[in-house]
Amino acid sequence: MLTNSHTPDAATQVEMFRRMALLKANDERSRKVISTGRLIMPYYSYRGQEVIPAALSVNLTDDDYLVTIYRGIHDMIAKGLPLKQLWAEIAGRIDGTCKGKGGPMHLTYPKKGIMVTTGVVGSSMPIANGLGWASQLSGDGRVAVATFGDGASNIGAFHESLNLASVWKLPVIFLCQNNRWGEHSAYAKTTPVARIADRAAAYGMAGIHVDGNDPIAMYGAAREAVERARAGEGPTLIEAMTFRHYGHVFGDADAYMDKAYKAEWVAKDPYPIFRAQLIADGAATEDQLAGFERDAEAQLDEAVDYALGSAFPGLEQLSSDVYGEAA
Amino acid sequence: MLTNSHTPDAATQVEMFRRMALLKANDERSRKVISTGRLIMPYYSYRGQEVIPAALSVNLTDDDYLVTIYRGIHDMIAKGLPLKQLWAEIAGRIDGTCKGKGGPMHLTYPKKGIMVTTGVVGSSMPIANGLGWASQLSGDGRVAVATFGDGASNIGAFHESLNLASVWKLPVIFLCQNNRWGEHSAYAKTTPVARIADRAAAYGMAGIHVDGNDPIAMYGAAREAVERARAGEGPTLIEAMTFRHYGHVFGDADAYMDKAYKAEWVAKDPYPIFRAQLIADGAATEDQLAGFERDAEAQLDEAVDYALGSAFPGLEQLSSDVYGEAA
Amino acid sequence: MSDAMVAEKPAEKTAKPVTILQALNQALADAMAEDDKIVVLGEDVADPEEGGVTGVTKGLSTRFGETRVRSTPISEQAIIGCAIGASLAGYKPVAEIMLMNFTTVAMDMIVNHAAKLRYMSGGQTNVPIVIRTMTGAGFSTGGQHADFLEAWFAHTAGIKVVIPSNSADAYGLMRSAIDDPDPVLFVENMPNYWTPYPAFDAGHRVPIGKANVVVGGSDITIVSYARMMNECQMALAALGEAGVSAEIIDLRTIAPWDQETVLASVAKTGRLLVVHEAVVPFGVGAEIAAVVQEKLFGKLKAPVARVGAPFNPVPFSKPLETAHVPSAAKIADAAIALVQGNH
Amino acid sequence: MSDAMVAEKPAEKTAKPVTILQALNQALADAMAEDDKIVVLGEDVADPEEGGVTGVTKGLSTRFGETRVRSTPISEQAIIGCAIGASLAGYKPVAEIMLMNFTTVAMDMIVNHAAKLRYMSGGQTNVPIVIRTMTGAGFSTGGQHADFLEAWFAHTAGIKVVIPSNSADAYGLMRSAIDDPDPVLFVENMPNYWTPYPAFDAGHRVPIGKANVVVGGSDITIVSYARMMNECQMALAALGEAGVSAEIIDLRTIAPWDQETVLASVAKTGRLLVVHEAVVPFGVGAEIAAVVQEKLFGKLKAPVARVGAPFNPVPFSKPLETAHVPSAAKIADAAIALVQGNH
Ligand SMILES: Cc1ncc(C[n+]2csc(CCOP(=O)(O)OP(=O)(O)O)c2C)c(N)n1
Ligand SMILES: Cc1ncc(C[n+]2csc(CCOP(=O)(O)OP(=O)(O)O)c2C)c(N)n1
Ligand SMILES: [Mg+2]
Ligand SMILES: [Mg+2]
Repeated sequence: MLTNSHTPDAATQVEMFRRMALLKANDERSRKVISTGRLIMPYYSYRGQEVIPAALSVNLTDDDYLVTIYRGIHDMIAKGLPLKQLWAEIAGRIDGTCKGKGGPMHLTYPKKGIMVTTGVVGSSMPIANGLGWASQLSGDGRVAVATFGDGASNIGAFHESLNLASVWKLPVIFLCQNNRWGEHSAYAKTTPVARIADRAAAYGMAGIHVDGNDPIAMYGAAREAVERARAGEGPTLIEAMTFRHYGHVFGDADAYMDKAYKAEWVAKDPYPIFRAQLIADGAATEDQLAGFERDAEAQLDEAVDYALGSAFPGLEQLSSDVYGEAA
Repeated sequence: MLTNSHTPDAATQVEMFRRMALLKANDERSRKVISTGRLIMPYYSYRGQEVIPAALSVNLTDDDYLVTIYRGIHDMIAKGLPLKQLWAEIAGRIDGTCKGKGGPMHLTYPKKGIMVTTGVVGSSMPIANGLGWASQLSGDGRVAVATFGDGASNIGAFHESLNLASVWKLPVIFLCQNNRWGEHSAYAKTTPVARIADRAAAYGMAGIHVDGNDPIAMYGAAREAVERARAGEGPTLIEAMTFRHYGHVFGDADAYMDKAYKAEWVAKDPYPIFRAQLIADGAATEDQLAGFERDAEAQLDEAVDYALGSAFPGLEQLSSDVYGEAA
Repeated sequence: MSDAMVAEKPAEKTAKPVTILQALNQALADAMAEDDKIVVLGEDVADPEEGGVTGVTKGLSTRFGETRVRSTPISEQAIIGCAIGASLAGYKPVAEIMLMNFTTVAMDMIVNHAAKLRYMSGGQTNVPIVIRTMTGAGFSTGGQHADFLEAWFAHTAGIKVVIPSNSADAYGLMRSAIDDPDPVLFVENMPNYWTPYPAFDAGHRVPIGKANVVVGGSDITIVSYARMMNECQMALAALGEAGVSAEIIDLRTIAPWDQETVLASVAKTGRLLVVHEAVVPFGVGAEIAAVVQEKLFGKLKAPVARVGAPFNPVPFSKPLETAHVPSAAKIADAAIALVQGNH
Repeated sequence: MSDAMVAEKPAEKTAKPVTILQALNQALADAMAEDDKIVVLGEDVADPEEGGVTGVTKGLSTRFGETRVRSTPISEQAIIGCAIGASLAGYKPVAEIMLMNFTTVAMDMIVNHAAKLRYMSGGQTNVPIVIRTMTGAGFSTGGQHADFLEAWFAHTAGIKVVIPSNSADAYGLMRSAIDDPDPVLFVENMPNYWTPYPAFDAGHRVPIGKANVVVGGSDITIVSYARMMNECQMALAALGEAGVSAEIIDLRTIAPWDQETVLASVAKTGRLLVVHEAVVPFGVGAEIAAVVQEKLFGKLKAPVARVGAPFNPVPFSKPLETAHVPSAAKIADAAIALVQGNH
């Protein structure tokens, strides 16, 4: 288990908060739009997990690669996914990133390095290795990040991927967002080891267990992993501890969780804590942070309007993009 | 990493040797019969690995379960697979264990607990879990053993199986016969961790690293794992270090191995060492051990004759045994 | 399959309708109550995990205990392997692979092992497991959650494949699948779990391998299964208006499919349309067409036609998703064209 | 597929024969020499591991380096995932899954990801990978090492499937598969790797999707592929004796298959026999039969017939293994029966 000595400066912390504000507002808007029936889609809320991608993304460039999962819209917005195309996509419109064909579980935006979003548990990891291999082959220094959940650490693809990444010293970060539940299953019922980060040892890999709700600690973990990857020193497994506030998928009320347990975690919501901390530290003013929040709402107003005003794909789209044309 | 305090008594050691003599003679006869063209089949020699199943099997009963692999004939003979039906099977005859339909990679003999032989790397493990689950459900105390190679520890099924076995505390022994090569690939080129036994920690499981060519140490490791399983205390991963003397499959001359390295390992053949040790210790006489060897040859003469004298399955066998009859 | 054991009982029409979800839940409960060798495993199947993401296994662990109804880690290879092993030791596991697309991570266990162990052991062992899995477009789940892959398994010797279209068949096929001595892939349709269908007698069986002539007719035979049966029946209005009398057959079992019933019907009508939600090329319709054109050569009034999904992944966007799945209108058009000779 | 790029060159008949193994090795070497984005990965593919268990990739790592030709752990999901990821970043990986039965552990990567990413991304990304895999009965390898599963992949939108039967096609299809912008499953036949076939020009391409009329004839069309092409050609003697003139077509590409060539031939002969090593039910022959009976309805002189393996796993015992695989005699018998009207 490695510790880190990287601390973000004040400006970086404020930028992390700005991204968190956008993520939080986007989640709230999504749930609102769905619950009022304006959009129909399976929605996997990431509310409560905003620190992780905010702290990761300020350590990445647009060229770095991200492979994420159904619960990954926070990862992608932090990485630069434009809100208008995001919303058009989840509304199934032709102006969406994927012309409406992919939807929330398959958002893709290579311009910002967002290469694949998968709906299959564990499947982000093998693909991230390939992106890392490409970086290694070309020597372009890009880092590939695979995000996944705690439940995914029990599936075969996790094992094969970490093993290969380590033996090939690939510039890959395996970022486990441990929200302590995989669908309705509590961590301990499925996972016989106290910390997922400890599994890194089985691959001779660096493993970091970090409080994913602590922006400073999470920044340090991400920074260390990114530096290791860029230096050609191989992959890192980060286990970032966190909690999801709103059930596995929209409509799930977490009935399988102990109420007090859940309440305790929701009370530890990292967003207001980080907000207050930034003001207390003098890193930012209330006005500045409120400005981010207003700006986020304004961007979302625009994105939702754009999405709902965009046309649905025509039926000629149904069977196109299945195969390409030979060069 | 756990150590053990079990030492086999002299009679048990002699019985282990008796089984080794049978295994060694069977391998030699197999290679001879194949190289003289009397049988055609893919043959995965286990010569050099005889200590492992000999030491394991004296700790098991006929009711305990074994799930093994293409390189598993030693495991099965030690567990009680009758030679006549074995040879008839690998000769593709109707009197074989599987009526000739399975062949050397799918030998099966439930009467002695030999439930499945698989040709797919890693696939012994998920099935052994199910046998262990059955023992747990019925409380009958049976132990399930999955054998596999070092290369198999890098495939997804290994991970899923060890995780499930640990979280369910199944009476399963994961017995890795680490012969340092997976087909033509050296261990270090595919596996970034010094010891496979160390991977047990990733599952909160007991892991034993043992010299699989040392009969006393191997007995102790097997004994400890069997006792843990019978006591309902869960699974064990045993990594038994060994070496295969004759290439991956019959016809492979190990050209990818350093010659000196190979010669060094062949010189450490555990068979003559254990033989000499038993006599030196006074546990057995030369006559007694030579008797085992003569007896093995006699059994093999009989088995080969039986097999070659048995009929091939008729064509009515081609599409039978695909589905059963409903009760 | 002996007739005595699995004689089909007609669904009881008078009782309160039941959903497919309820029928499956009841089938599992009834079977478990009768035979303590029946065990259930899969992700979130036990009650502390809400008895399955859609509730098919709800109440079972509370009633039969968490040793017999066990939630697993997210490890599909381990789930099927565990079912296989337990079945070799005399248990009858019902394993859930949540969605049919996730069978892709367990194909080795299903195809190389469950389906083949009986044969490769020369009949010494068998693998009486049921693999439940759900699928179906309509819930905007996109490209990795709604595929129909039944043709893959039907192409695999040693496994059977059943797909019910209503509650009575869901119950009766589940009971038969559990009784069966071989692995059975049991495909459930997510989008009509909650549709009420006529009730049925507890304990009844629907024999595996037996299709059901749901509607009699004389001009054309329409063979379908699963949720597409609803669309076929909705097509009857348009067919009637066009003066086309259609015989509608619910296949129910895909492997082994009921050639006798299908051939008898097509021998009578002279025309066949096969309808399924899977993509057309290399789908179940191809096999049915191949057999029918051979066995009834020279006796068909029109070529065997197929309606299925176009050859693309399932799209997310609602209008595309809707267009992807065969509809009553498309089915009616195809059937009318066949009868009117516009093929 | 533009004609200019992949115009087919006839095989050069004068030069020394080459084996399929040599042809594949040369295709990989030639492609890698031309384009440094082409990389190779798989178990034991590099030269320290003997350049593949059968030697298809021998010499490549020595020539192009072990960064471009990389032996992997035994981890098929990781292999295909790695190929997919590298292809998304501009590389053109050729990945080996040693045997076709082992694709079962990588189906999620192949089917849910490689085949679908182009569509699900709305065309923003594509996955130009080649997945090489070998199979085929004849080496007494039993039930888990010799299956033909091409129908599964042909049923999957987004991937192409090619299976060469000789050295020129092996070379030309491999070059086209590497050129192709989408995933291509490239199936190799273990039992005829070492058979010498006529030589060919370096650099030639065989277009994907184009069948080859190997023998002209007038009474019946026989469509086959892979090693079964040898059996079909060996059947010619018996067919000639019976006075049957057969046109033999090598499909070469299974998905998308060349309907135009097959339909033109059957329109001429009026009869069709499809031959493959895979089990008959739900196999490739079913799709071909379904399309042909539809497009040529009323024009066939006999039903479309199929010869393939019986519906059981591949047996070990030699006489059973031999009986399992279609033979020249079985093919000739089936073709003669069709022509003589004994169907
Ligand atoms: C292979 C596979 N099995 C099952 C599922 C169904 N499923 C979707 S999300 C999920 C839980 C995943 O939990 P975790 O990895 O902790 O991620 P989280 O949803 O908590 O972010 C499951 C079981 C799936 N998508 N893929
Ligand atoms: C899933 C799968 N991939 C590849 C193979 C081909 N293969 C057969 S044996 C083998 C090597 C296995 O090595 P190891 O696990 O160390 O066992 P050993 O043969 O050394 O006993 C390989 C790659 C296979 N049988 N199954
Ligand atoms: Mg989770
Ligand atoms: Mg080995």
